[in-house]
Amino acid sequence: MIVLLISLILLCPLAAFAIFGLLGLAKRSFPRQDYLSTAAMLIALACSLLLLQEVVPDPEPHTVQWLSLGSVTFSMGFYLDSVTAIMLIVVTLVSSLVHIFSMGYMHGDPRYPRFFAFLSLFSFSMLFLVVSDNLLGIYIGWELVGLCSYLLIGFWFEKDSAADACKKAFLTTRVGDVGMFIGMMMLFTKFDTLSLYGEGGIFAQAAAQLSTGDMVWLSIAGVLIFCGAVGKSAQVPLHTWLPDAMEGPTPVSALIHAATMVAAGVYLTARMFPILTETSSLVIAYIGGITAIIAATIAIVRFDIKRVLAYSTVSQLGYMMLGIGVGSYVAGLFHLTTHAFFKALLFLGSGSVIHAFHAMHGHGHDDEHGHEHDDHDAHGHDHDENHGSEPVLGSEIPPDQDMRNMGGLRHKMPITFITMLIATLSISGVPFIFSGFWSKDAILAGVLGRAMEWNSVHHYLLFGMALFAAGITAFYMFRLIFMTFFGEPRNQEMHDMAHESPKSMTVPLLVLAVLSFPVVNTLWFNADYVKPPEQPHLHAPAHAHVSPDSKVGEAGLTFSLFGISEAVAAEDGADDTHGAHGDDAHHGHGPAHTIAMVLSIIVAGLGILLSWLFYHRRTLSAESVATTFRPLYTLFWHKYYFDEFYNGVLVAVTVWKSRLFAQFDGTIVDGIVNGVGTVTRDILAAFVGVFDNRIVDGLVNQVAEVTWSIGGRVRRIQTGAIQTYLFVVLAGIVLLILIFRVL
Amino acid sequence: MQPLSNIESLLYFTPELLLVVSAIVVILVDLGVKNRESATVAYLSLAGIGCVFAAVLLTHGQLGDRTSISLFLGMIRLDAFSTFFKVLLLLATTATILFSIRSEELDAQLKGEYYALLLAITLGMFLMASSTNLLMIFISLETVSLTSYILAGFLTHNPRSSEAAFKYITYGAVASGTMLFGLSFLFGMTGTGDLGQISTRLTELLAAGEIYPLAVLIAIIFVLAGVGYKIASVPFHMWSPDVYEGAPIPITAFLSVASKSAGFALFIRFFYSGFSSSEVMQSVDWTLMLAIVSALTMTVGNLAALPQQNVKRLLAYSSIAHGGYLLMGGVLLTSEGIGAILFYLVVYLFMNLGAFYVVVLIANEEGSEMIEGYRGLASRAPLVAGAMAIFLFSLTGIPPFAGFFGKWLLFAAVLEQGYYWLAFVGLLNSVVSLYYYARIVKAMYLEAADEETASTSTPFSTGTFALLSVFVIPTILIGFINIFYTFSNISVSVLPMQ
Amino acid sequence: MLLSLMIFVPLLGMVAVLLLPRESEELVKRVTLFFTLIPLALAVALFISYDRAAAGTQYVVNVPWIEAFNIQYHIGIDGLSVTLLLLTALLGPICVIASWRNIEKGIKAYMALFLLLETGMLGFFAALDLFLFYVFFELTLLPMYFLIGVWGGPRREYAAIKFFLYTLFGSVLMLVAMIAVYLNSGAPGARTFDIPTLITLAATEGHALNNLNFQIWAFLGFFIGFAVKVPIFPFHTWLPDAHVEAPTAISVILAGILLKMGTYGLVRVNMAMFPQGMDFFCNGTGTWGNSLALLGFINIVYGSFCALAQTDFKKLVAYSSIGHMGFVILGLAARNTEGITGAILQMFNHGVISGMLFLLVGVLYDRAHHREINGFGGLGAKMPVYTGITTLAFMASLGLPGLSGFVGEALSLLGAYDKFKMLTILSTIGIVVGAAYFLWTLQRVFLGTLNPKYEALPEINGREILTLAPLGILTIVLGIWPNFAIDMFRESVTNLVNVLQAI
Amino acid sequence: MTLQHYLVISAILFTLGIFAVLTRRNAISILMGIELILNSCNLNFAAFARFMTPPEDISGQIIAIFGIVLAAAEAAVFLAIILAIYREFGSIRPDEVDTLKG
Repeated sequence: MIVLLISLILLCPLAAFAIFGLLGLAKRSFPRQDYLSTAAMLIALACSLLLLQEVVPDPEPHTVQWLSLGSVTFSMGFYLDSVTAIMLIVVTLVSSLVHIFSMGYMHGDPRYPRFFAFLSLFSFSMLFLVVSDNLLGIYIGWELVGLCSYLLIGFWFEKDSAADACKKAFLTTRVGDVGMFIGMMMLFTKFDTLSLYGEGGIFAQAAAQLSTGDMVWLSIAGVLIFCGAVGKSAQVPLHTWLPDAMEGPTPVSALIHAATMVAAGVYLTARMFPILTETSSLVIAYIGGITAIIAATIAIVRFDIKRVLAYSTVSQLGYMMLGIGVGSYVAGLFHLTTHAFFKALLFLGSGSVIHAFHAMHGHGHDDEHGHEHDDHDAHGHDHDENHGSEPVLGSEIPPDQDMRNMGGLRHKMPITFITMLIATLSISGVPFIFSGFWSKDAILAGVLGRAMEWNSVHHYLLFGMALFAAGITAFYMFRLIFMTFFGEPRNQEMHDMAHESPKSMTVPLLVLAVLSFPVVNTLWFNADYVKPPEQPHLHAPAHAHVSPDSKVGEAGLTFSLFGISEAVAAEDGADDTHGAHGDDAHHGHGPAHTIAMVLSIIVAGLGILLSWLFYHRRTLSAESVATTFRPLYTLFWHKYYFDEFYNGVLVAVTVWKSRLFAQFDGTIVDGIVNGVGTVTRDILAAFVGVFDNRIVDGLVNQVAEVTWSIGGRVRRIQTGAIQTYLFVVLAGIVLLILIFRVL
Repeated sequence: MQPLSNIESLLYFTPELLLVVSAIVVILVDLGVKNRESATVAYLSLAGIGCVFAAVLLTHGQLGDRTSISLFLGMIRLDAFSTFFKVLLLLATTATILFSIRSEELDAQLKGEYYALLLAITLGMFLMASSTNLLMIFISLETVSLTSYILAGFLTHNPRSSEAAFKYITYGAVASGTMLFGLSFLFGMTGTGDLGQISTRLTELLAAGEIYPLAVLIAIIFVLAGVGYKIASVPFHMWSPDVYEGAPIPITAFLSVASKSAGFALFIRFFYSGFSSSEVMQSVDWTLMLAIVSALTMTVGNLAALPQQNVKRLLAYSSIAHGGYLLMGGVLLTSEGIGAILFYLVVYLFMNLGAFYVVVLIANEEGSEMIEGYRGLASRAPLVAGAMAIFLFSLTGIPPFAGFFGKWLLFAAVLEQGYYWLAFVGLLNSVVSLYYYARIVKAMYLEAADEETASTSTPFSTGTFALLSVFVIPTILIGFINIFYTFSNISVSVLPMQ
Repeated sequence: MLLSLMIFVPLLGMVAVLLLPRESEELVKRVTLFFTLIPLALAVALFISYDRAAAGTQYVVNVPWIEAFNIQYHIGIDGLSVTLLLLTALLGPICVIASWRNIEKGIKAYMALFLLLETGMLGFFAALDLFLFYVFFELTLLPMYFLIGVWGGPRREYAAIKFFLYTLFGSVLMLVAMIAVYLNSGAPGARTFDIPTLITLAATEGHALNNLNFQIWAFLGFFIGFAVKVPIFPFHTWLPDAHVEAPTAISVILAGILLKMGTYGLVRVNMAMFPQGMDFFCNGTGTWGNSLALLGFINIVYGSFCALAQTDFKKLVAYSSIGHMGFVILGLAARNTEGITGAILQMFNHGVISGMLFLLVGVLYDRAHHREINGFGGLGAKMPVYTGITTLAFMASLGLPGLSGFVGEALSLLGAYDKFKMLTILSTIGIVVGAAYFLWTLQRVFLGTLNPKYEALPEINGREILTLAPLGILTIVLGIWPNFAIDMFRESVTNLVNVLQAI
Repeated sequence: MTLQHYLVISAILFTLGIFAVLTRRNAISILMGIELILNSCNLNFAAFARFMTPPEDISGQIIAIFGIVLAAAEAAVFLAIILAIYREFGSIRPDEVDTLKG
């Protein structure tokens, strides 16, 4: 049953794509590719829901032999635990909604069928990644989603910015992937398998080697695998591709670059949870924390609605990483899920706004990518406000995405407004009734809990970072809402034309809005449903003031206050029945959670308040603040100069190096052969008695020319005078006699 | 076995006698032929050659189970070795006669003498291949030389031909004089003219310390001068490019194949029957000497060939280089080495004669021997161009052509004796040689012909293609046929070696 | 018999083509196609009927040929050769079809030479006698010389002679090594060229072939011969020239098959016959212990960076070949199951993928008459199908999982990492650079605004799709189900690994 | 007169012959040099036959006689060729006959 369902889930989208591909060879296309793809997704969604019941604790993977080399075998297979099941639902659900949304949004695009085919391929790859039980399968899905991302970002490839962005996305993630591959090689060399689960799987073997002491290599392997996640989940320092990826159609941004693919990194890290050591965990946590802050601060100063959301995504992904890094496995994944819904909602909402603005541009529904031709005078006056142009990629904000052209839209587009507001409240961590609050709070509590438990400076620092990022998140998200939906319309002409989007677009918004409430996320609150795996290689540091047997992997995140559930995190066997709250054994968690929750509510409130003051009431002037903190502002505005660094240094060096190599190839390598030839020639020339200083300078034909020139010298002895010949005979005879007399 | 007396020998001397008769008949008939354009004498010579060929085989059959018979009181010897060369030489002569019929550069007035001289030179070469006595060696060598001087200068009113003859005779006279001087010392030291006895006596005398090794060395080097001149090895090669270029093309072909083969026959007899005892080797390591000479010969030949524009001259240098390859086999005191030489000579006969035949054809058509004349040949005459390409690649030594198998035998023999450096030099030379052979191929295939030549070209006759195929087919197939290996091995096995 | 038939049918075809009148070009093409389809059918038959569970050679024909030297006409196939035979037989008709329209002069001679070339290649992969092996190896040289030299681009003469000289240089060294092996194989009269016998002898304790010193030198001789073919740095400079100048179909053969002849030779001769020599160069210790892996690494990184700098589409693909063959070398240097399997798979896959790439370059060249990458732009809108296929080929070539290129590359690296950690990690630079140059090319040619010069560029036509489709499908099938190919040579590899580990 | 005397004389003759061949600027002189060389050989053979072999063995003398005959034939051919050269080049200076070279 499981196998059948999973196969269905995978095959339906694949079939949708395959039909497109095969017909494409015949230069045709299926008349309703959109229906085909959407139907495939809906079937997959239904199957995913059915699968929920099939989940059992500690499942065995279902594998088939994929590649057998005699001594070594690589299998492919499915592994279905609760996390997989939830991920399946998230992916299929968001994907289905995005499909439906796209039917409205992409309507009339000349490459409309291709768009759906690519979406199908993406869905297949993502689902494949999710259900794989082994690193090789994950890697395959991993690269395939990368490909889809490449294809979809570059969907409107006529735009140079899109063409640049898709290449950048692929290459940047590829850098991370190579790290992941090296990590895989390390694991394979050690364990002779790439399967994660089951007997003989990496986890089982790694657990068995617990006692072998030095696990430095395991830390390195863990960090290397995490590199893949850094690339794909756009963590610092490989985050720069994600904002540029917004060049793709907005539904793509929602599905791939917000909800699912970028979360794959988090998923992978979570999957590798059992082999994370304290070093690798700490690296992950720090990368996550730093990313959360950097991305959030950059988001504050963006004006492009999609870029704001993009940086917000990066920041939230950092959050999830941080959660996993501090051992809050469940919290991290929980945030992944909630984020998938509300971020997809935000993106689709922004898509709806863009779509609305779009219509008035007279391009009609059919031609979003037409904005490459858009009038540039709009930007002209923008630049004054911008304090200099935005560097490198995406330097021109399309007017229909520029928040400075928006304002007061809440009346024009009520559904979009309401749904986006719900999502914003959720992401900002407005307490209790929004799912985002719970998941973010769980992470914060997890960090603080670990800090208190281990008494670790690192973790206190991380908690500070997380809290700071939470505040900023609330600030810039409300900035977005205020600038877009409140106040006076800043561009009256555009405002007049704006309208609410068609049903195919609003329905998915509404569905997603519903999903942003905690009620629908109850699975996460069932302590038995999602259990963090053990981390045998993670040891509490010596100065930790908890009993050594305390399982840090379960850094307790209780929700005792409202009794929604026992715990997000599972307990170890003995404590399962009690739940965590109020349990003495977990005394550290209760307070940690309370403190975290209170603090997070405070910072979120502060953020919203400031935002209100700046962008709604306008009591405070963003411009004056910007002037006051000019250096900081510039830093944020230039996105910490990552792109400048990469373009100016890394790319330039690579290109330079390649030129050098090519030059080397043309001159030196051919030249070495030449050099040998030259030496030979000189010796021979001496022997022949004819010296010629002229050096044959042909670059490539060297050997031939040199040999040729020797030939020329040899033939010069052939003077044509018979007595010379006879002299050579005589000399030859004498020489031969001399040689053999001496010998 | 006792050498046969003069009268008894005549029975086994039929081929040579037939050659003499043919030559005389050709001259006589020529006197009576009215039409100077007709090829009657040529066909008559061919008929004569045919008879000689039959006689050679029959005479060889008379050997029965004897490995060899000494004739004329030990002057010459009849054995498989000599029969091998006789067959080879007859093939070369036949080809040369056929080329001559087709060549337009030969003067019609002198055809009678021309063919008679060809038959005479063949006789001389027969004797070279079978001599076992200093006197006979000298006489046969001079017969061949004198005749070839005349043949090289056969084109009256052609300064190049005269110059070739002049250089040839000057060079040849000095070389053979030098050789004769060396022979006189050999005779003096051993008191005999018979090669077998010379070997025995030298061994005894050296063992007894009665003669200076230096004297033996000088004698050997002087002999080498004469033999080396015949096979055009460095440093006795310098006549050959000039003579080859100046001589009529059929004669060049003949010299490059037959003369070289006969030279090698003499060389092998001389050195293997005369100087191969261990005592001689100890005092004079002539194999090392030959190895050096061989390496130099192929290198000089190949390098000098590189810049040549005249195909005939290019092939002359190539011929020198091939002499170098062949000498590699002579460096070794093994039957494999000699067998390899013999085999290579067969291969060389076909591919080199084939190449020269194409030169004849192009010279007829273009009136030029320059590489430019070969431009676009592939489109004008694809079959001729294809044949030429096959000959050239075979000369380079690229499988599956016979040249490769020949080289392979030589290199295998050399490597077996541990002369790695020599094999290496030889192989590098093969690579170099590709370059100049490929220049001709390039001209034929990769370059377009001038408009003028393309339009004026005349189609080649069926006879031409038939004759070409006579060379092409063996060039492709010899390597794959066992009998040739066997034949050359049997020929070697009869040589008295110490 | 089946095997012999397969090898010599193209030769028969050559004779047939030569007998046809020069004017009937269509007939010549059809006849050629027919004579290349027969080997394909036979190859498929062999592929199907090959006993995958058996380790030894199958379909053996062994008849004396040149008895004087104990040379035999000994052919047979094991898993490795049957895979490459299939590749060769597959590329044959594809190349004939690809040459259908764009060979303007001398089509008859072209087709005849092509058929000769095919015989040479097929024979090479089936030969089990060292001498025969060498003869077939060289047999490919001549047709190739003419095919590049006569039908090539503007600098064809230079490219052809360079190719010829380089290869001949390598093969004469190989000849020396071959003779040395022959001479050391036994007492006079008992010598042999038989590859299986030689392998056994080389593994026999105390035999002259078993001597380490001998093995090292013989290894080197053969290695240089094959290295020129592969090509391994620094013997590679013939390749970009030859590829750029050769007509499309010949580039396909050059990259698809001829390069494989080098690596096949390394496996068949160097590894199997000289395991000790191999050990000397890749045991990871001593001055020379890393040399083979180092060469692989240099090939990968060097080839990739050189490719990055190219602006000629075809040259880029040519350099990418150098990079990809580096993975093969690296995998072979690992001498373990993963590495060797990966290397063999990479050989096959590279044949398929580079074949596609060259065909694709040809399609573009036929239309635009230049190959300057920067001279295009935005073709994606004009030629969607062509763009799709190109993307597929590029993705396969840059090692995208799910397509065949990945499996070979990954296995090679996995195997190599076990032995050469640092070099393997450094080699992964090649993966990133590989992605970089392909994506950059994709962007410059297909993405962005359409170059107005190419408004009227026609889409890829049916005939061209016909040449590409089989390769594309293979790329996908092998990416998803690599066992399809691995099944063929698993036992052979196991055998080889046993030989390599026995020392 | 011992063998040595003959040998010395023949060696002198040989050397003179070589010298003439190498240095003379006239084809006829070169021919004379060649004759010297050949005659030195004949002298050698005769001397060796006289001193080194039994009196009844006259093979050395026979070789010498053949040598004389061949030298005569060679001279005849040489002169004929010199005539041809003179006809074509208008000179019999060997250094002027050098159109074939390189």
